[in-house]
Amino acid sequence: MSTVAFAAIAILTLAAALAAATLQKLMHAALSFAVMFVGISAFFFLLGAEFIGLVQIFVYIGAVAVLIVFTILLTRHDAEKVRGFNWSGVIVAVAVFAGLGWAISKTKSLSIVPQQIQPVTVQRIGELLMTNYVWPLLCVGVLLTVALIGALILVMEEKS
Amino acid sequence: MNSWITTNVWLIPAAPILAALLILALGKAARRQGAAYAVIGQLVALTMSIFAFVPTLHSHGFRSVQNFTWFTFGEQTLRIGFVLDPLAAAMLVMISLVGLCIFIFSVGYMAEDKNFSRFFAYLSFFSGAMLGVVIANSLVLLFVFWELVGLASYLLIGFWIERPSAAAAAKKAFITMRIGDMGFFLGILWLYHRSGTLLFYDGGQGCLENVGLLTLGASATFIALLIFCGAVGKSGQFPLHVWLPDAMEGPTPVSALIHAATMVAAGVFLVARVYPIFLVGAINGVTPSLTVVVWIGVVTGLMAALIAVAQFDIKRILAYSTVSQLGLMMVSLGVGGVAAGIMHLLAHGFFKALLFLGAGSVIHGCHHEQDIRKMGGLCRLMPVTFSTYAIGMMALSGVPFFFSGGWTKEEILHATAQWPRSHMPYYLMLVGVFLTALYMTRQIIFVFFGNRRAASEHAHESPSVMTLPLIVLAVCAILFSVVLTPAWRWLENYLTGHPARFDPHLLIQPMIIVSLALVGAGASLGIWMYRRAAGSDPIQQVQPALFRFLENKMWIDEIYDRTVIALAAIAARFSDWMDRYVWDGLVRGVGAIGHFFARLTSDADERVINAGVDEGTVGAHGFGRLMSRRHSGQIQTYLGALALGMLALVLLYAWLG
Amino acid sequence: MPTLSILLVVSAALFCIGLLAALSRRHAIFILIGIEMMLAAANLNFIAFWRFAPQPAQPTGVMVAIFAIAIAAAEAAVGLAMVIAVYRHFRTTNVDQLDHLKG
Amino acid sequence: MLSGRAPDWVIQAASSLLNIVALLGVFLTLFALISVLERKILGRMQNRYGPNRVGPFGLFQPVADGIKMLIKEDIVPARADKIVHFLAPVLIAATAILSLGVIPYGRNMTPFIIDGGILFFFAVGSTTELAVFMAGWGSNNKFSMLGAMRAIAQMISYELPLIITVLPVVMIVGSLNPDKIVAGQSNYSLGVVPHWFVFTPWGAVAFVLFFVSGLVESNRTPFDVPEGESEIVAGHMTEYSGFKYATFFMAEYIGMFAISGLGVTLFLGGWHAPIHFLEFIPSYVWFFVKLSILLFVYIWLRGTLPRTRVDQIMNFAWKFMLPMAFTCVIAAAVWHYIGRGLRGWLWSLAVIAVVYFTLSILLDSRRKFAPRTYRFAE
Repeated sequence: MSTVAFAAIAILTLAAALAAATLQKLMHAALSFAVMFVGISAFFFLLGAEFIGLVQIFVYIGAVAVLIVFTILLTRHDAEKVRGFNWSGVIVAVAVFAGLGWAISKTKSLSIVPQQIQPVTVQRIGELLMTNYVWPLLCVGVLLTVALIGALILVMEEKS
Repeated sequence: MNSWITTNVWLIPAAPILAALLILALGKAARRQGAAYAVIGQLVALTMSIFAFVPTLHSHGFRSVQNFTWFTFGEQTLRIGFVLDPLAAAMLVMISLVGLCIFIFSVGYMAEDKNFSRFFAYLSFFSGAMLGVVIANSLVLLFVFWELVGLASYLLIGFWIERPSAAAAAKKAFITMRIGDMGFFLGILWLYHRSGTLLFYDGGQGCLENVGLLTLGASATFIALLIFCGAVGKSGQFPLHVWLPDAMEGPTPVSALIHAATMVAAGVFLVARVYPIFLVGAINGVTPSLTVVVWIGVVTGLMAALIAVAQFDIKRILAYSTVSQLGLMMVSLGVGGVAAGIMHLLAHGFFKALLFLGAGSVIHGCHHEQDIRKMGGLCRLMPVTFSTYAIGMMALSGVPFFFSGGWTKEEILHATAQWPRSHMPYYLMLVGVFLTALYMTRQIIFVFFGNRRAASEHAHESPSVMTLPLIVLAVCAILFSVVLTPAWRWLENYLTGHPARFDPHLLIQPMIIVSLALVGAGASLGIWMYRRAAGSDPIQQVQPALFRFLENKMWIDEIYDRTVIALAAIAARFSDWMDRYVWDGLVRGVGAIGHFFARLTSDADERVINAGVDEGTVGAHGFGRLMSRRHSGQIQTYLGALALGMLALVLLYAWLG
Repeated sequence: MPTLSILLVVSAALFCIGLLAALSRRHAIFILIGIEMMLAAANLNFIAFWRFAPQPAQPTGVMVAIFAIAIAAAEAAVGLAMVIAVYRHFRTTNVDQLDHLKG
Repeated sequence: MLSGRAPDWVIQAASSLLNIVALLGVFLTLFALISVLERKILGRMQNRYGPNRVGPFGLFQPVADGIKMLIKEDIVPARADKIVHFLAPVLIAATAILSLGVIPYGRNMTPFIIDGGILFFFAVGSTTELAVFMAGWGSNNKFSMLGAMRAIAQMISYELPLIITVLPVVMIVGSLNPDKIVAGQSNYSLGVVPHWFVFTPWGAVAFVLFFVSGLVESNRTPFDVPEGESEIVAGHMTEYSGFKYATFFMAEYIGMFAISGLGVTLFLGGWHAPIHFLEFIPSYVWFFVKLSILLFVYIWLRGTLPRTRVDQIMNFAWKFMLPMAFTCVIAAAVWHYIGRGLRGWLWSLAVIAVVYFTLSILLDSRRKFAPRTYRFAE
């Protein structure tokens, strides 16, 4: 069951990713991008990290995808005009993939199957966030605030 | 309430600092509010200081310590803390009370200044930093506040930044103090290296407690001297005293705050605070480091008193008298009279603030004229200022029985006389006492008696917002003597932690006759010499060379100009020369070599391989184009290069592992 | 359940597709999409390594993934704001034309 | 039976299917019922009869409507993005139904038991925005696009207070699991006063804020600006007809059910009875009673309030709802740390009151919501 599920999710994710990277229409690419994140969340569910999966959907589909779509809309005059494809990028990407794949296949210690695991509960994550990771949490809070303000300032109308 | 303040003693400096931030936030327009916040902040600090003072009365040798960890790096933790003991409590009350008087005085004195609120922000900031110095229980925390005090004094001395002399004075003060602070900092580092802690008191583990002191050993002398460097800089001791008289460029309340009550006292306070380090390895109460302290104090005290005799600027006379008095305190600390030194410090805080504010009142009344030769006959015009000023003058001169300065000076002389190593400091100090009486009499005669001169024609008494602090301080200067008398050594016992007893027989001691005679002699000589002086100085007429020597502050500034500063200038010029000729020459030489080769190549190019030139340029051009295309300014190109670099890294790791 | 190496290959593929999007497309938004994909691939690796670690394991991988998501969100917000700002200024989102850094 | 022999995944699949079928059956029926009831109730409020021609009391009206919708022509604009245009209603309905899955309808009646159920609800719910956008963009129509933009703007703005008002409940219970949240409200004082969160000051305020945000999220009156027919035809649904339109319509209602169900779960004690001895009545009855009351309020509001203006909605969200939502979090913390007793009750009430009055003074509603002045139209 889970091998089948894994294969299905992997195919869905990679296909969506490829679509997001190559589709001509920007809007379609953005929507494929959202689908890809559903696939990644499914991976997370499969791997026992429910919370991360939900957060992933929440953040990426609820926020980032909408943001991207908005940006496309705000730069729409350009969205249909800017086309074209840089084939040298394909070569680089394929080369990187080949290198990574070779490195992974060469490493013997990676061909292991997972053991049984207690799924990590939300409560445990909350406890960790409030104890061991409280400083990173605060830093991320500051970062998000700064990003919010920074983004607002960036998109403010330029005074001419 | 009591225990509440002893555990939260940090609130005392926090109040003025908060006020300072608030005033700065309010901005320039909020003049009235700014002053109100500053005064309220100081009032809160005073109230809390008094609350903090109360529990230290209940038990003798009271000490409350609050330590906490500031940060941890590796195995080491840096801990800082606050301490409340009689020394700190007495200083807190004195600083906040005198500070409050000065704040209120400033409301009147600075009323017309355009940067009124900024002034109060600085004042509050200064006051908070100074209160912080007093309650710090760690050398590093003390150093932080110490530097904040330095910064605040820089800002305040240079408050009238548009005057070049004020800016120069501020810079001078800052740099001179930095020289001392460099030594102080080295001392801190050395102390930390030896004892591993910078806390003063830490339940027996602090650097001033037995365990800490034992680890110091022979290096204690050097550590003590290095720390003393900081005190020398801040307290204006010889040879770093030069900034203090120049700092009179600041507004008069600033002079009062910095040079009377608080900042210059910080040096004395510092020595008293780390006194156990000075005492390590003491034989009969004498150590090499303390001997240095004594002689520095003696030299400073005498030299400043001599210079003060020949000054004409009303504030400069007071400044030199401050330097002289600080020398006296240092002597007291050096010979073992810690309590006497601190008592004199507290008493001096009151009467010197009184004198400075009185001088401020005079300057205000004389329309910002500071030359005493142009004043005169003010005693009728400014009765309140005159009477309070006279009280301050008598306290400073050391008139016994009624004035606080008299008793404390007596204590110091007493302690100095008993110093086992030499009697010389005692005799020199007596000369200093005599000179003090002389120059104060001179000043008061010039300013308040005789005929009215240019500046005093239209003088007027200051408003009550300025005279009220004067009266308060004058009352303090007199009443303070009650707790200082030898018959009832309440303050001394409070500071040293013994119960006080009342013994009227000790009221009159033989040594008091000596100082009474000296003060009387000084004052009489002053009256005799200056009574007919009308705008000129009799010494100047009799001994012009000596007078010029003193008037020009013994040419110490000039000596510094010729030596230290000249040396720095030479070093700078040398560096400039090195840069200009040696390094530049090297570069030019390399350039010339390159040039030579270039010429060679060009010749070869032109003459030898003229045929291959076309081919070569085409190739070079092509390569340049290729490289230039790599640097296309396009993000994707860079990203691709990044990815390839990462790929190379991955392959390298996979290949190695 | 598949082995770790297969999972890693999938995430490597995802990463490379992200790289492809970032390198090959002319529109600035694609670069952002590509970067987000690469971050997601990295997240997948974190979770995978956590899942395949000897048990019981500290959920460090999960925590890192949480922070990575938060930071990626911030990055997306600022990045898209920059795209809009750049569009307003240069009237284009074609990265080929944005070469003011050209040496 | 065979269950002992059947492989695990068969059982899983079967139970999931059963859940889904039950959910769909119940809520589609409820949708049909509510759609006709709404019209009848609105009719009452407007002093007229509602639908009363089809079947007894007009109860078969939805059947007739359904048939009409099904057989209507499905128009797709020529310039539309066909795929996106088609996917939008599918996605919106799917997410709406999915979010129903984590709500506990009764004792042991939670379809999908997920540790982070509340998070799941919002994660899935946030997808709605994308679907709305797809509808607006895919139609290639100015009104659709404007409607979608309005909808997304207000949904994003109100998602923040919606989620933040849930936080205090999650904080107090210490779990994102809806079952545990219901269990956290299962006690009674004296057997008559249930420990529902709505009976605490922070809970009451959070519930009101939650309800208002829910109104916005489901685009109901008075916040139905995105489909305000007097301004932009029908918003993002302009170019939809036939069954696709019906799907949108259904998704909207199901979203309303879901948000009301979550409100019942979070604040109104879930499936618990209001009085202890009434617990013998089946738990799902209580749930649906509470749900029906909330739905009635929705309809009631629709019949009562006029539509708000776009800028008013946005101002209200950012300047009032958001600060108040944060206040709820703080008030809940105060309530918890003072000991969850009467003292905590009063203190948290004080916190809320202070913030409320401060906000009202700062916002000075008289000035902000004064009659509109026209600069050009006079």
